[in-house]
Amino acid sequence: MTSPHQGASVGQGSFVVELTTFNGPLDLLLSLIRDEKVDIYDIPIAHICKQFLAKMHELAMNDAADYLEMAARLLRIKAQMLLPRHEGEVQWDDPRAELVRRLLEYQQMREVVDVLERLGEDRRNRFARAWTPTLSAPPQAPLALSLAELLVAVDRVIRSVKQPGVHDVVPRAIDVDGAIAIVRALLALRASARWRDVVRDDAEPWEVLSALLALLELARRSELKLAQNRPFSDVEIRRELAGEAA
Amino acid sequence: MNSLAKLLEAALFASPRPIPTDELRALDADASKAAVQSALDELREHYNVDGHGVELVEQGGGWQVLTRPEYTEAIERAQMAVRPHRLSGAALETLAIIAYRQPIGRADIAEIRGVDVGAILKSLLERGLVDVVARGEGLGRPLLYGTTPLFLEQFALRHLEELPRIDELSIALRSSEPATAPATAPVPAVSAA
Amino acid sequence: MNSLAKLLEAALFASPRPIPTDELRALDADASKAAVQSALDELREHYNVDGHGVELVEQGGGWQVLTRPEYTEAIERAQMAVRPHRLSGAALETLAIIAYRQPIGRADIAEIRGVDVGAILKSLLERGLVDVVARGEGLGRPLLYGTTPLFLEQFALRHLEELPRIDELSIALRSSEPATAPATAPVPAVSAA
Repeated sequence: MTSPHQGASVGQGSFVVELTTFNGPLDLLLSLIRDEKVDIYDIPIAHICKQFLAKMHELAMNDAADYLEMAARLLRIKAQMLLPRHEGEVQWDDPRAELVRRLLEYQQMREVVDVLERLGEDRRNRFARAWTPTLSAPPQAPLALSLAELLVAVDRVIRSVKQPGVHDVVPRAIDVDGAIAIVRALLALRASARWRDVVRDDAEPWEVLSALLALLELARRSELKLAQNRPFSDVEIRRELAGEAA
Repeated sequence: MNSLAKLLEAALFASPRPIPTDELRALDADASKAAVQSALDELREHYNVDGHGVELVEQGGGWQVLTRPEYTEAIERAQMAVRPHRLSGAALETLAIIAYRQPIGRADIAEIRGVDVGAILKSLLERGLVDVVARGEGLGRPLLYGTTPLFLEQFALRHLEELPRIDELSIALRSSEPATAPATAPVPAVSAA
Repeated sequence: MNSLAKLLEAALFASPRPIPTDELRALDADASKAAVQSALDELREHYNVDGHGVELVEQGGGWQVLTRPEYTEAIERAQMAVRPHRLSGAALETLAIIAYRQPIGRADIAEIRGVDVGAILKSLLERGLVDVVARGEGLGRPLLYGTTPLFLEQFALRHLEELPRIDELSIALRSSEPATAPATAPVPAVSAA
């Protein structure tokens, strides 16, 4: 079967919970759209958003930054859909348009994956020659190298070295708004969270910085409360008000 | 078989990788392109008609002798050869995007997949299925990735154009103008489930 | 050929080492020792009588299908004549690090690249682009690598000082063509851009 989902069933009381792993938030979203049999061009965003949050909760995603970002996006679209539309307003930019485009693009790619999976499986079932002769020393074909190629490689090395001071390029500007959206989505799911729920272990410096500024900003707006029980212990992030996300 | 066909067979048996037609021609300076092609045809025909455990296939930018699939199970059971691991769904997604959009940078791949792809890119690079093919413009001049000849070989493709064209996929991108979307728009299956 | 002979051919082709007769029996639980022996005879006979570029030989404690010796010279010559090889992106990066930081040890190169470079170093050594030029201080007195005269020749440099200084690099890069073009023709993009 070509499904990317490795399903395993676990009995829980009288019903069965399907433990599924998804290849990312778009995969989960598409699966919901399919299961709920809704029109991809007219997604009932409030309903799907609720389902998405429920599924995230159910799957207890640990490294869920990507999912949180999607949750934040859905919540934002949901809010935009509620904005009053004025009669006679010709131009209405559907806030879902970008999401639909991404979903279709992703779905198209899934179709290619099915093709690759079939082709790859065919090839896996054939062996190539394994034994190769140790004739004389295998002749080395002449090398085709240009100085430009070498220099590009030098440049690549310089840029890949993660050493402060080697170069001062900031790879990405910090994104406080994005981080705020993630924190809000997180607190829409549960009453409290910890620092490492907000920032992945392997987060880039700009992500750490963004998250930090977001927490401080939300604390300032009294949307959450930060607490640290002991010095150096994990910072606890508690929902202070029913945030707009919930 | 004629002597050119025998020479080609010898060379193909000596190589674990597909041999490009150019290289096959270099085996015999006197052989015309047509003669090489007809010798390849003869060899392929011989394997098919005469009943062999191997066959000649054109893929990965060249010609390769491979075992027939019906013997794979027995060979693996007898532990004489092992099949490579299957690629994960995430790795296949990343490969699909790179195959169609190359040269493409990590950020753009992540945008389409909706998740970060750093670790998967690294493993695809290590397996030799993709490589850095250029640098992008703009901040930090990001590395751009493309597929390798080994990618073609591992997916039994002669060239990239053998992948379905975008307009041949059942889901071609439509304008997502909500007004024009018919209420009855079919909900396409994500994957056969 | 009978089906057991075909199975044997496939297994001998796919196996990285010679297979003893006893082990060949593991391929087919129903096959007697005599049946395996007669299938081997049939395969050898087929290769000999029908005119093939390969032959069945018993050596190294088992059976192998090998290229006939009369073709090896042509195959070696053709490999020499083939299109020149390109270095992978990873090999180029390693070479670049050695060029600019020589003499440098394997651990330091690995430190900069973030991955082990043993296999790549070996192939650069084999190609004669780098060589051991000194021993380092400290634990185990590590081998230190530097570039060779062949390296200079390869890049048409008279001496190492002709390499641009690091701070001149961005200018040098801007004036040079994109290094490695994608090996394969681009296909239509996934998104209707």
